Amino acid sequence: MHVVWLFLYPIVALVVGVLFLGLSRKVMARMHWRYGPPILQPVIDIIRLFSQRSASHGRLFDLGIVLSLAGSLIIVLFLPFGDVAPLSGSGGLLVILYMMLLGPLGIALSAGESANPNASIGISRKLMLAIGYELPLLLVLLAFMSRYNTISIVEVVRLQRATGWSIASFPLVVSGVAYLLILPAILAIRPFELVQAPQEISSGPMVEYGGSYLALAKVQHALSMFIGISLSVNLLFGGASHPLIFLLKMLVILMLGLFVNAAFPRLRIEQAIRYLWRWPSLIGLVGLVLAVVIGR
Amino acid sequence: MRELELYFGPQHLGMVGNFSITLKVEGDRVVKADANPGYLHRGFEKLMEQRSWIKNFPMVCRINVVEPDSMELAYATAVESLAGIEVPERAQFIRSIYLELARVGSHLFGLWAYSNMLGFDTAAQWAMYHRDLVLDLFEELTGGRVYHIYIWPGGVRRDFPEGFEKRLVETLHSIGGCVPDYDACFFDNRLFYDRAAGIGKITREEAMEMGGTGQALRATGVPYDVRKIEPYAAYDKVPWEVPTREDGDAFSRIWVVRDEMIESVHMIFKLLDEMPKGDVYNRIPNPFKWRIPEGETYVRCESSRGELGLYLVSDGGDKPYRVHFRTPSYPHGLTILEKALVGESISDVGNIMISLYVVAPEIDR
Amino acid sequence: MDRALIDSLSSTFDALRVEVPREDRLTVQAPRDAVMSVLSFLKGRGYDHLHMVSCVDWMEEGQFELVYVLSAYGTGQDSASNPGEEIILKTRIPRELPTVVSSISLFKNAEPYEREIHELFGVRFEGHPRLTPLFLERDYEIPPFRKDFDTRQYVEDFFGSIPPVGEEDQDV
Amino acid sequence: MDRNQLVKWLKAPAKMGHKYSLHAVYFCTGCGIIEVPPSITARWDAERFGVLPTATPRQANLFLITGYVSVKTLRAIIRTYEQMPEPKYTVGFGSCPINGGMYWDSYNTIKHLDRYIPIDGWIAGCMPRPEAIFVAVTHLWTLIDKDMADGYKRYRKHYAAYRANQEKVLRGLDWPPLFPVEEQ
Amino acid sequence: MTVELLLGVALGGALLTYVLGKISPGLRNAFALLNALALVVMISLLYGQSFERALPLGFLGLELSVRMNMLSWFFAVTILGIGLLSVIYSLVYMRNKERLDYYYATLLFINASMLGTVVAGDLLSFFVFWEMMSWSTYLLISLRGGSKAIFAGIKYIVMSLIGSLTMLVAIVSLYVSFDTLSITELAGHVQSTTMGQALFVLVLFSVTFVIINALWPFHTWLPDAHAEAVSPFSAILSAVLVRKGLYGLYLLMYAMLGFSMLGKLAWGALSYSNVLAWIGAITIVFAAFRALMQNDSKRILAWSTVGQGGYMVLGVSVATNLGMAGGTFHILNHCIYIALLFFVAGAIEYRTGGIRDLDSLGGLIKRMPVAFVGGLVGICGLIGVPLTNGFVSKWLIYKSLVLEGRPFLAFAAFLGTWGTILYGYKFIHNIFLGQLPDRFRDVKGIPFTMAVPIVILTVLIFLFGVLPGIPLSVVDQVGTYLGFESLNVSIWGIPSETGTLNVVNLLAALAVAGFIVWLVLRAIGRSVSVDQDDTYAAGAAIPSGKYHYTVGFYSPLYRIVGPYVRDFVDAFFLKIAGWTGSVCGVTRKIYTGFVGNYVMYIILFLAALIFVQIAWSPW
Repeated sequence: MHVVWLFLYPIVALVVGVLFLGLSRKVMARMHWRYGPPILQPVIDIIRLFSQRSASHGRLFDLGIVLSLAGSLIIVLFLPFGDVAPLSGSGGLLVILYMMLLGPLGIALSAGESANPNASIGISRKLMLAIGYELPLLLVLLAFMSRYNTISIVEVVRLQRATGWSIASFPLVVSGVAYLLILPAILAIRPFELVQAPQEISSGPMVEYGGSYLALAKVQHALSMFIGISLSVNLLFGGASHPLIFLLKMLVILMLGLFVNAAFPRLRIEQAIRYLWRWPSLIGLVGLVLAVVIGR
Repeated sequence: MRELELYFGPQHLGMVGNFSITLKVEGDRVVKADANPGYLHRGFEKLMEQRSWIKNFPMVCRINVVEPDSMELAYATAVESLAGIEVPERAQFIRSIYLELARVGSHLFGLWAYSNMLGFDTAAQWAMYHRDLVLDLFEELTGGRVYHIYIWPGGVRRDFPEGFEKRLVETLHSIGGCVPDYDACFFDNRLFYDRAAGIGKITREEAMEMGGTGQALRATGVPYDVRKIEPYAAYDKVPWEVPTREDGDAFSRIWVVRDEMIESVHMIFKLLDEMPKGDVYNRIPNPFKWRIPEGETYVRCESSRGELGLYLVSDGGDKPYRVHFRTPSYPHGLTILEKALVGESISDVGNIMISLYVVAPEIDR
Repeated sequence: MDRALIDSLSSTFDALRVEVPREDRLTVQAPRDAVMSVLSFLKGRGYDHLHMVSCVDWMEEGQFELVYVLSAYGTGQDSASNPGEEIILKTRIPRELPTVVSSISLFKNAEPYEREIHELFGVRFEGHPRLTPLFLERDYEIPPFRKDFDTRQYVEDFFGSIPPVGEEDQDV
Repeated sequence: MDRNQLVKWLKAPAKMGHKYSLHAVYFCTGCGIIEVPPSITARWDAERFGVLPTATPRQANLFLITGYVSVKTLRAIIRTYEQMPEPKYTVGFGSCPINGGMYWDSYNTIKHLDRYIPIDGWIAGCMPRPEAIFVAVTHLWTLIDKDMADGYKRYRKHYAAYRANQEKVLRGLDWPPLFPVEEQ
Repeated sequence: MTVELLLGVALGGALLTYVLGKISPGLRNAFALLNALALVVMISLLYGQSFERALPLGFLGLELSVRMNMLSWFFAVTILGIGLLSVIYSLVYMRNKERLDYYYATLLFINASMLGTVVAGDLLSFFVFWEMMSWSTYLLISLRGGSKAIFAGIKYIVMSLIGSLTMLVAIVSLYVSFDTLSITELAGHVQSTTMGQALFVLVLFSVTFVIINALWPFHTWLPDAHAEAVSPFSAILSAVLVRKGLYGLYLLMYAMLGFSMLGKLAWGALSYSNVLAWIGAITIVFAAFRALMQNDSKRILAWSTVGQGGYMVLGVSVATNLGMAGGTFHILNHCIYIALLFFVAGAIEYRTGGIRDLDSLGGLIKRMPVAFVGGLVGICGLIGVPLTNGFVSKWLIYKSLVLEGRPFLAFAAFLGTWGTILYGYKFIHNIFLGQLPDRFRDVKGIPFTMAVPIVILTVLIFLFGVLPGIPLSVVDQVGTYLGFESLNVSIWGIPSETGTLNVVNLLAALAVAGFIVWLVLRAIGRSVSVDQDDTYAAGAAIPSGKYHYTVGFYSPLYRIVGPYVRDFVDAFFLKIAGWTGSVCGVTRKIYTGFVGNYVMYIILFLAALIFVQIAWSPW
């Protein structure tokens, strides 16, 4: 069973991520008073993209995108999905945190190779945004790690079975709020959709991606959405014992994110960093102090 | 130190219209901006010299696709003033209503462009939907969605159809009923303020020095509006206000646009109440043999983007001798924009451009 | 139109022809050398809004006529100028050697207008910082807005000479 | 999805993918662009048909040339078209790219766009309504089905002639040929 | 094989190199290479040995001794390994430069003296070698000449002298109390000393070691020195010389004072290791953001050296076997990747005609692929991307910090890592990616002898990243030597209850996923190669040579953090230096250098003495 899940789980994540992408397009369309595309539209797009003859800017252009997608695919293996967590024995939260770096790094290398300043600006925004939300995120994760005294995410989920959802337990609720405040930045939705910002820098890192590269980048985007949401379900909402319940929780968070996405314009990168380093970080700090003090 | 040159447009999702800005960039700051127009240059004024007076009506509206109606008005007034044609009063009222409707449509288009630029899809989609309702009215009135060719020397082409006034009022009410929604979602949105306040700031002196009109000037506190200072059509028949704001940044400009839209809608209601009965056009001589006496004129009117002027010269022939449009986007897009962009962030290039409401076709002509 | 303005205009400058075609309009015909001083005089009198700079090609007379349209913003405290009035300042320059002093130092927005006139009529503006092409991609032998440029002939000659491509497999 | 569709999907997924995911490169070449925002927004919603504007030519497979093409724009159009990945489809929107339209005697607009880049279909009218875009899209679907939307193949086949025309109008292009130009 | 022989070969080799250089440059190069190689072979033969031996020569009645144990061996191996690579690298890099005899001799001499510090068995020889190291380093920093290099050298030597003096005071104090300088003997005696003296000695020694380890607030010499030195020497400086400070801390904290004494020296939260840890944390964050602001390739690396020192100190000061292993392993890792990065930066400098300004480069991946791979892997190691060696050591440090209940320190460490990602990517992007400027179109690849060290180090980073068990077993022996519990290490990582690490699983998963994705890309996707000029520019042809985003790569971030990360300490020190300078100026007015004046001063002084004696007769 273990081995089967090892191969099945990334595929499930991929399918769910792509479906979420389609679903979010549909839901956004309804909020715009539109009919919206079919839910399977991303699949059609990906099929179309794979059949196009794309332009390649060199070997690193190819390898970067492969690294990015592969990196995202294997983080999934470290994240509990219901009771399934095939590789969680090989590393915990710290590894996940570091592996989440491979996706952007791959895209960054690949886009950098395309010799387009729009892509470079997009990457620099991505990295700045990352350091923007990493600061509160680290405070939040450290609060969790200190509270549960483990760096294994499976343990975190298991302990929540006993104590209830983290978001509903006292010292961690503060960190939970901070986490929810930065979740849009992690998912790169508006008001933090400034990495691609098509109206400003022509879709940023994606600017030279066409055909199969864009398809892989889209899949990677879907996966990173899956990872972001799944991480928050595991950390805040107690994970789930059954994959279906887990999916349901993810869906709820996705919907919340879409409402935020529909209601805000995009920020400038400076404002985004200022915001992230102000309230979420402060709340995260309070949460960490509380977790350390009460945890003792 | 390597210089970085970025092209904003013509093929760019943030560029509304076929226009290009060459940006010299350091970090994410614009050091120097060069407007690069001409992608839409068709030599309009030359072409109009080749066509007879009446054939130029379909031509003239195509100068600006976003709001063709003020172009029609400017040309019609110029021709009327050269040929000495009077316009019946009902036609004046209809022209005003028609122009204000066009202004609402044009501002809604601008609102779409602006909110789309900021990544604000929801408000953008609403604005475009409401503009379409306005276009439906135009279609009913004139038969065309975009190009109407409705204003005619000596009046307008046809009277309001049966029940049009009622539908006009209903549509405007349904759009006006959404103003609180727009406010809640967009205009009062804190992030809109964050993105737009202090961006692309031009002072009153700079705006006047560089020939700014329209919202670009009104956002700096000058109530300069051709409709007030040299009233044409029926604008002196009803009371109305010129909305202004003081700061001269993108935020003020967009708020001026919003207030103007509301003011226009109110003005339409007032005009409808006051509208007299009667003819809507005076007969003109046989248009195919129409010669206009020698002379020159300069007329101006207030388009949705600012002051529109037309310098028209006739040598007594059946064609204009020289036509030259003073389009509002011309100083906005070529002089003020270059100034306003310097020192701003790359993120705000489109923001500033659309808040100045630069419409490329009327620059290039 | 303000009578005092007309009087002071004709008293300050000699060779001006001032007409009042309409109640709210003033047409001033000035010699080429006086343009800048008249413009600066008018700007000092509150006419601080340059609407446009235009050019008319009077081919038969062998002259270009440059047209400056001015009005007032009406914000200055001391100016008695009414923003509803326009002043049209005209000057004639020979068609052979069309040069005139640039008015950018007085009105910044004259820059693109003069650039455009330079491109479309071939008028040179002295002291203009960038008389680079504004609109056109190709260069034409005769600047296209001159009356002797026949655009229909040009279109027939030039665009007519470009052959269609791949006609033979269009009807597949 | 009915059975026929399913069979088609299984037989030729690439073709079907292209049909239902026509991403148009966003380029306001002329005044026709005024009808593109309505057709991609709430009233008409082109996304139902899978039509979306994209930021860069690399991501697109449909080039909607909206309205008259001036000489300066032609350069940008050729550059954009050449950067689109194959297969790619072009649709001329409005009368002007077909034969010059009302600018037939303008010295600065291109009269027959298909002499510079291959066009797969035209939408006539000035201004065509948004519905016309959908008619064009559905028509393009049938063309794709019948393998008749072969503009990109024609471009490859007659590249030398296209390039010659382009260079004649633009007085030389500042990028190297897309395909090796052979002697004909 | 004995340590004496090792030291003799090292020192003698340095001298002989100088002499041979006078005969023939080729001979000199060959000998320098052989010497470095021989030293590496000799030290690898010494693996696992542990002894201490008195040297036959004494000094003022003190007994000098050398010793060898796991700690010394660990440091000696890094010194000699990097020394060898650096010599190989220098063969081409330094060709056609002046004063090469001097350069090679000093380089080998520095290596020898560093070796001396780690094998010294008593504090006197430790001090002597330390001084030799400081002075010869000063000579090499200023090798290039020019005001910048001289300034950097003086900055270094002044700070280094302050460190030496405090150390000398501490050594004298120890000798006065215990009448011995042998480290092993001292370790026994110190346990019985008073708290006051222990603290005194601890603080004085720490100042020395913190200065040489370039921890905040004594980091200011490092960025200048590293940037101005020639690249092969920058590598030595950054990879091993700086870490002598950590060797000293190991010696001081664990070999001499020991846990019990350190434990006694704590007052509540204000314990020695806590203070040290916080200094480390501040160093990490501060250096990360400082590095972010730099635009000089070597200066970025120099600041990263400062920051990485903070990680090691964090690991060491946690004082659990996990943290200790992390810190020690990080020393090794850092020495590998920072040497690699300096070699890469040097290669770029070599091929582009001395350009280190990150704003002017770009697109070099097409011309120097080997340098790119080296640079990328080095940066990945620096960041700690999984499957590189840096990841494992950082993981150990983080984990120990989290589990020891020090989340704020862990936070600083994490934040520093994210800063590292930003400047690391900037380094890669601005040099290698983007548009290749026209003037670099004809740049050639790296010469063979410069490529060899780069390739070796690249392979090592991967090897230690995938099979961390190999170096960790050595690191663990260092830990056990210092008295820590043995770590549970397997070849692929660290199994434990509170969170395991299994790098091989990670590698396998990544490899399989990558292979599948690559297959998909190859099998389904079709692509055509295009030139770098064929890229999106909004419908226009790209502006040649002006289409690379380099200047102000993170300018929004600079604007936010810029005002807060100014180097106040450096400014403060420079101000002090300025004051000192003016004071010296006054002195110089008195000491004019004329003999007559001095004679007059002496006569005046004697006259004053005589007058005092006559008047009050105090003595």
